[in-house]
Amino acid sequence: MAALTYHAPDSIDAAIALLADASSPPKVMSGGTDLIIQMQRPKAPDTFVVDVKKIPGMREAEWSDDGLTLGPAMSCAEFTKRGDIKSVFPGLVEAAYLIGSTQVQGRASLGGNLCNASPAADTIPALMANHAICVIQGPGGTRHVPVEAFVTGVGKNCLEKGELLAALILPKPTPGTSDAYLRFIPRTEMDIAVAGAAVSLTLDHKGVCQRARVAIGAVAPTAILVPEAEEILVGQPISDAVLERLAKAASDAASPITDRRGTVEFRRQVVGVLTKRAALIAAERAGDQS
Amino acid sequence: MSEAREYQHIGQRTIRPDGFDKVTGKANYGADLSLPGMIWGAILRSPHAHAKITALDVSQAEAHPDVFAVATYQDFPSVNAEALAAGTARKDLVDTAANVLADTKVLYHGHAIAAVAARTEAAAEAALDLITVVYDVMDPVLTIDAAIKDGAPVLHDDMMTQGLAEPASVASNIAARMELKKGDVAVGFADADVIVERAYETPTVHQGYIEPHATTVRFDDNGPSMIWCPTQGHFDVRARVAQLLNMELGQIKVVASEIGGGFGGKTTVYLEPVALILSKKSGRPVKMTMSREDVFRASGPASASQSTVKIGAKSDGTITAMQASLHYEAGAFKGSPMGPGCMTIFTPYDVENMYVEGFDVVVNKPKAAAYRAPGAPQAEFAAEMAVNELASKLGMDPIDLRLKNAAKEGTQTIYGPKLKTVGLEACLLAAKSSPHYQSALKDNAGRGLAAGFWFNIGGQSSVMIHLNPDGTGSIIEGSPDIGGSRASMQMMAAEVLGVAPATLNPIVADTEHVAYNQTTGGSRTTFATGMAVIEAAEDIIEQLKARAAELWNVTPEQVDYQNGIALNLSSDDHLSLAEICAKAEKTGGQITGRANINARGAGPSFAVHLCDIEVDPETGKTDVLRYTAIQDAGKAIHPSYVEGQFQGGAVQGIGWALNEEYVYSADGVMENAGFLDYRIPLASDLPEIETIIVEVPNSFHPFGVRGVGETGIVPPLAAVGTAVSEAIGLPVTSLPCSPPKLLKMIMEQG
Amino acid sequence: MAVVFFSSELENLFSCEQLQVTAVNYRELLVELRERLPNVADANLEALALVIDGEIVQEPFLATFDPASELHFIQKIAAG
Amino acid sequence: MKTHVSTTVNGDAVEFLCTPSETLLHVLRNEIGLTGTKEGCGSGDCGACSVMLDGALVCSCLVLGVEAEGSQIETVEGIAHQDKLHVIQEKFLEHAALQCGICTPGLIVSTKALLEENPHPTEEEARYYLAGNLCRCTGYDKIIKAVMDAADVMRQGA
Repeated sequence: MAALTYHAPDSIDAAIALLADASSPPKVMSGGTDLIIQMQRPKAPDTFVVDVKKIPGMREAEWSDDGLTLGPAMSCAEFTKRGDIKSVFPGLVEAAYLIGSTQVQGRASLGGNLCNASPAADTIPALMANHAICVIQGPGGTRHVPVEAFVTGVGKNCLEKGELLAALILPKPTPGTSDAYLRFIPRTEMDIAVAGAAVSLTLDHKGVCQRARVAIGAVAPTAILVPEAEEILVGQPISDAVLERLAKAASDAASPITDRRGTVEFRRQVVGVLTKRAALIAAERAGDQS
Repeated sequence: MSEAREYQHIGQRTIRPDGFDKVTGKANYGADLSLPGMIWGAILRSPHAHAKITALDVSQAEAHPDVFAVATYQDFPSVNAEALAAGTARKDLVDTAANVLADTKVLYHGHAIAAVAARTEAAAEAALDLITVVYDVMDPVLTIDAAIKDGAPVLHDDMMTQGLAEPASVASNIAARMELKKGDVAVGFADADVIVERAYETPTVHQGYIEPHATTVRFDDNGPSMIWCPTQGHFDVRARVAQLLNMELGQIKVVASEIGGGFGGKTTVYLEPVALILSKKSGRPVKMTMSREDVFRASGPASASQSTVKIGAKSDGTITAMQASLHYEAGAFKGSPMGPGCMTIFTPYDVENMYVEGFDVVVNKPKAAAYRAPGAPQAEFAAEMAVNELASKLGMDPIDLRLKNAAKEGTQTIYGPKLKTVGLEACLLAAKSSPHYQSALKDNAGRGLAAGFWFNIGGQSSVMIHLNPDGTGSIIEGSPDIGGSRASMQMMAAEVLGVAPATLNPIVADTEHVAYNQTTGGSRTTFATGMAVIEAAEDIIEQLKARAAELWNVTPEQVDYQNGIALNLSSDDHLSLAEICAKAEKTGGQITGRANINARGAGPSFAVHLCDIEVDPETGKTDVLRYTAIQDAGKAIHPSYVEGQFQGGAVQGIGWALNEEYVYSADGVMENAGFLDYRIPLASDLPEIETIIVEVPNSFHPFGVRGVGETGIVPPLAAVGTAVSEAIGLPVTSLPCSPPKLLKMIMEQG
Repeated sequence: MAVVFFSSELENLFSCEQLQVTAVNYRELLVELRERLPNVADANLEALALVIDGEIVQEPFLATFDPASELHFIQKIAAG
Repeated sequence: MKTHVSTTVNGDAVEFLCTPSETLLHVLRNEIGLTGTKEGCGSGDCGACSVMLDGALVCSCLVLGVEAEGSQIETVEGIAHQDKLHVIQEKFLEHAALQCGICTPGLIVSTKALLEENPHPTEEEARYYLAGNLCRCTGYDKIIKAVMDAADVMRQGA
């Protein structure tokens, strides 16, 4: 097991300072549910751990006029219990609820799930579908990056040395908007997503789609947006025909691999099925909103 | 003893005597013991699935200041070149040694090569990097097909196939062939109106006990050395370690800790002999534990199998012939449960003509260990799938087809003997009238039914019952309690003695405090150790009568004993067990009852399982909607724990059928060596597991007990497989029924 | 007289499917088989269980049976 | 280099030394000697090491010992009051909800968390909440019956 240096700073600035002049490669820890396992692997490198859970605000979630500002270290357990959030972003809350077991949700955070940048991360597609913005702070000050630009590859993100994810901003959706997230796993719980799909829709009072955003996971090196989704859905009522076209678009957008969890063919097929099913749920919810 | 009897305690649902410690965290399991001055052991494991070890250098590790001892294969004094030449018994020992620490070859990824003991767990792990091994890497053999094809790399260049008509002259990966026959299948198939024939395969699976292997040992030159470990058979651990280290049985004391699941996987040794070598060399107590990854890579598993089955029947459903060919993966060393597979496959059927051949095949995977009814689930999966296909071809109800051909008292089995009274027909009738079988099925769902058989065994058990001066006492037994057996021992002793169960404290003693007991396995404990408990209690009753006779100054013949009370037949005097114990001092000292038996007459247990499964046609995902397990218990001593055995076996079988499998890379590395990707069933995956206890008493047991532990894992594979076949309208031939596999089938069908 | 039935491999080894024996216990049975059959030494019968009228006896050394008994040698059943 | 940590375990003030890489599970078992918390996988997949950390149900194998500084920890050893079992423990025994018992401490801790969070769970809610607690012996049937029965009794008690 790796030798480990542990710090739990009580301010963002202290954290940035630690990260900026870390001796060994620094790792930001919130829930630690991925990090601690990685550090226990044989031959794991020595790690300089900066635990951000003691920094004020890191585990809070507050509404403002431009939406929800979410502390990236808030545990999924706390997050999923927030009725005010669930009523606005039910799909995102579902995604958080699907991460691991109750025990893992007691530790794991949306920020950690995002920074760990697993292709199969459940909350990343849901964050993308909801236009989430990453607030990054570092020695050079603060910058805002959309989630889809934050993740740069398998296990890679755009954080520079000394930077950390300080907050996530979820813009307040317009009336008639809702979301949904579905994933496929062989069992009912505990597994890593074999494929995942998040859909956010805005419907007018006639049920015609005004706005649509679809992101899929575990079918490419990173979660990806389905570009054709908007043109397929916008201006249309949610019909079976439309959903079938959406499913095909999602399958076509996927570039999956075969591994112990699923095959290329299986992932491609199933991500389409999940996308249309998620769209249907999001549409029903949006209908209730408008 | 077929007549129904009234019992005071047997059949009640008492609270298990070991329960309090287990719900409060006080119970001590394999990894829970630490000793003063204890150091930690760690094992270097092979990064290759198949390779010759051309050089092994441990000198740097030995020289490290944190390191107290290093162990390799060379530390097994009993295992050497002469041993190799000394015949099969020795060869088994050599195999055990070479599995515990590799000799000249590593035969699977994760195969142990050397061990280090150091001040801390972390230091021991770190010191492994100081050991250098030079490998000559060979192609791994990962499937039965790859192992038996011409020119396949041979794992053991001295292994000649046993059981051939003509002795083998060249080494191969086929360790043994077995053949069983009854009647003439050629005649039987000629008489058949309908014939089904199909090939099936099952994956490598793991017993999946939640407690990893662990041991704490202390070598002692002056007294017995101590081995603390979770095992199903501490006497067999003692015997194996003694053989490997050339020690006398009396030089080793094995304490069976509480055991966190075994299912057959804790009937052999892995860490214990290595830890004792390290303790001897270092002069300190040594603790070793396996990680979950080690457990998957280097312990268990249960054999993967390939089978072909052919069954012929007349149009009225009379089965005229059953034939099968079975291949089992033994893993790295010979000894898969191919034999019991051949013996059990067709035992639920009374059919004139049968033929089975079996092959034991070595591959570059961990050496297979026993797993609940070893060999039977793989074989009976194939047979029951084929029987269900036959039923649909004949347009017959699968229960009616089985009733028409069901094994019963007097049925000649393919392995020879005729069955005594068995409960298969009773289970089939119970299934037919069950609420589950009567219920309607929902869309996209299928229903599967399958039967299962396991022999059950008796064997040696030794028990003592000590009574205290106040009439309380202790039951000293030697069968590790893997599922609540202490409760049934307590109940059986209480039933015989006519006292409250709670007054008798059952203790699983170490190897010094009770005579030899065979391993807890083969569904023998409640049957055989129970028999010993009953005999020991009867021994006590004789002594109680004699003591009472002394107190009344009459002959023992004038004393009767009923429900805990001795009666003077020549007056109306009576004394309770406690009153007699209180006066034991006057009548010759304290009272101990004994029994050392080799139990005969284990009664086979048949089961029938029912399963409803829904399949999502767009994803291939399965959902178990309803499940019922029906099994003959002979007599249920503690119904809750009997139901628990049915349910546990059923769910392990469901996992085997739906999602569990070892996934290997091309170079022989298991890719899912953890509970994240080796997917055992979760609480949320399952419905209620309904149970029906059938009681057809075993005439050889005083209370009619049959073992129930193993049969329950036999029917689920085909019950689930058939339900899935029905749901998707395509025959399932390969387990597990994983979603990618099912979706492929569904889409190819279009 | 009791009858011993030999299945498959023993049958091949002894070229005999069944045999009437005068023995009334296991020890006599082994002696009688060694006298009357070929290759008994190769069969390692001591390692097998004896089934007496359907009752599996894992360790038959002390086993007795009566003249009407049916006897079978089978593998000892080890199990999980 | 070991770190000094002050924490509270089952209501008692506890101090221990550990290296930053040691998990809370390792500390509980090997430094503090509370072996009721079991290790089944060391990767958060089996739930045998479940404990309450500042009111959250967690796998102690996924928590660093150093993180426990100033925390409140509750383990299986803290659930019964001397010899008086908690209702959940009584129901597990009554319903024979354990066979080998290795998963039981984790399940008792998780069930207590479930019923404190949701006193009226449906059977399905209980099965999903406890999905992270693997049991290989029982098939979960009797565990779920014990949990639902304990919920009833606790509601009447409340």
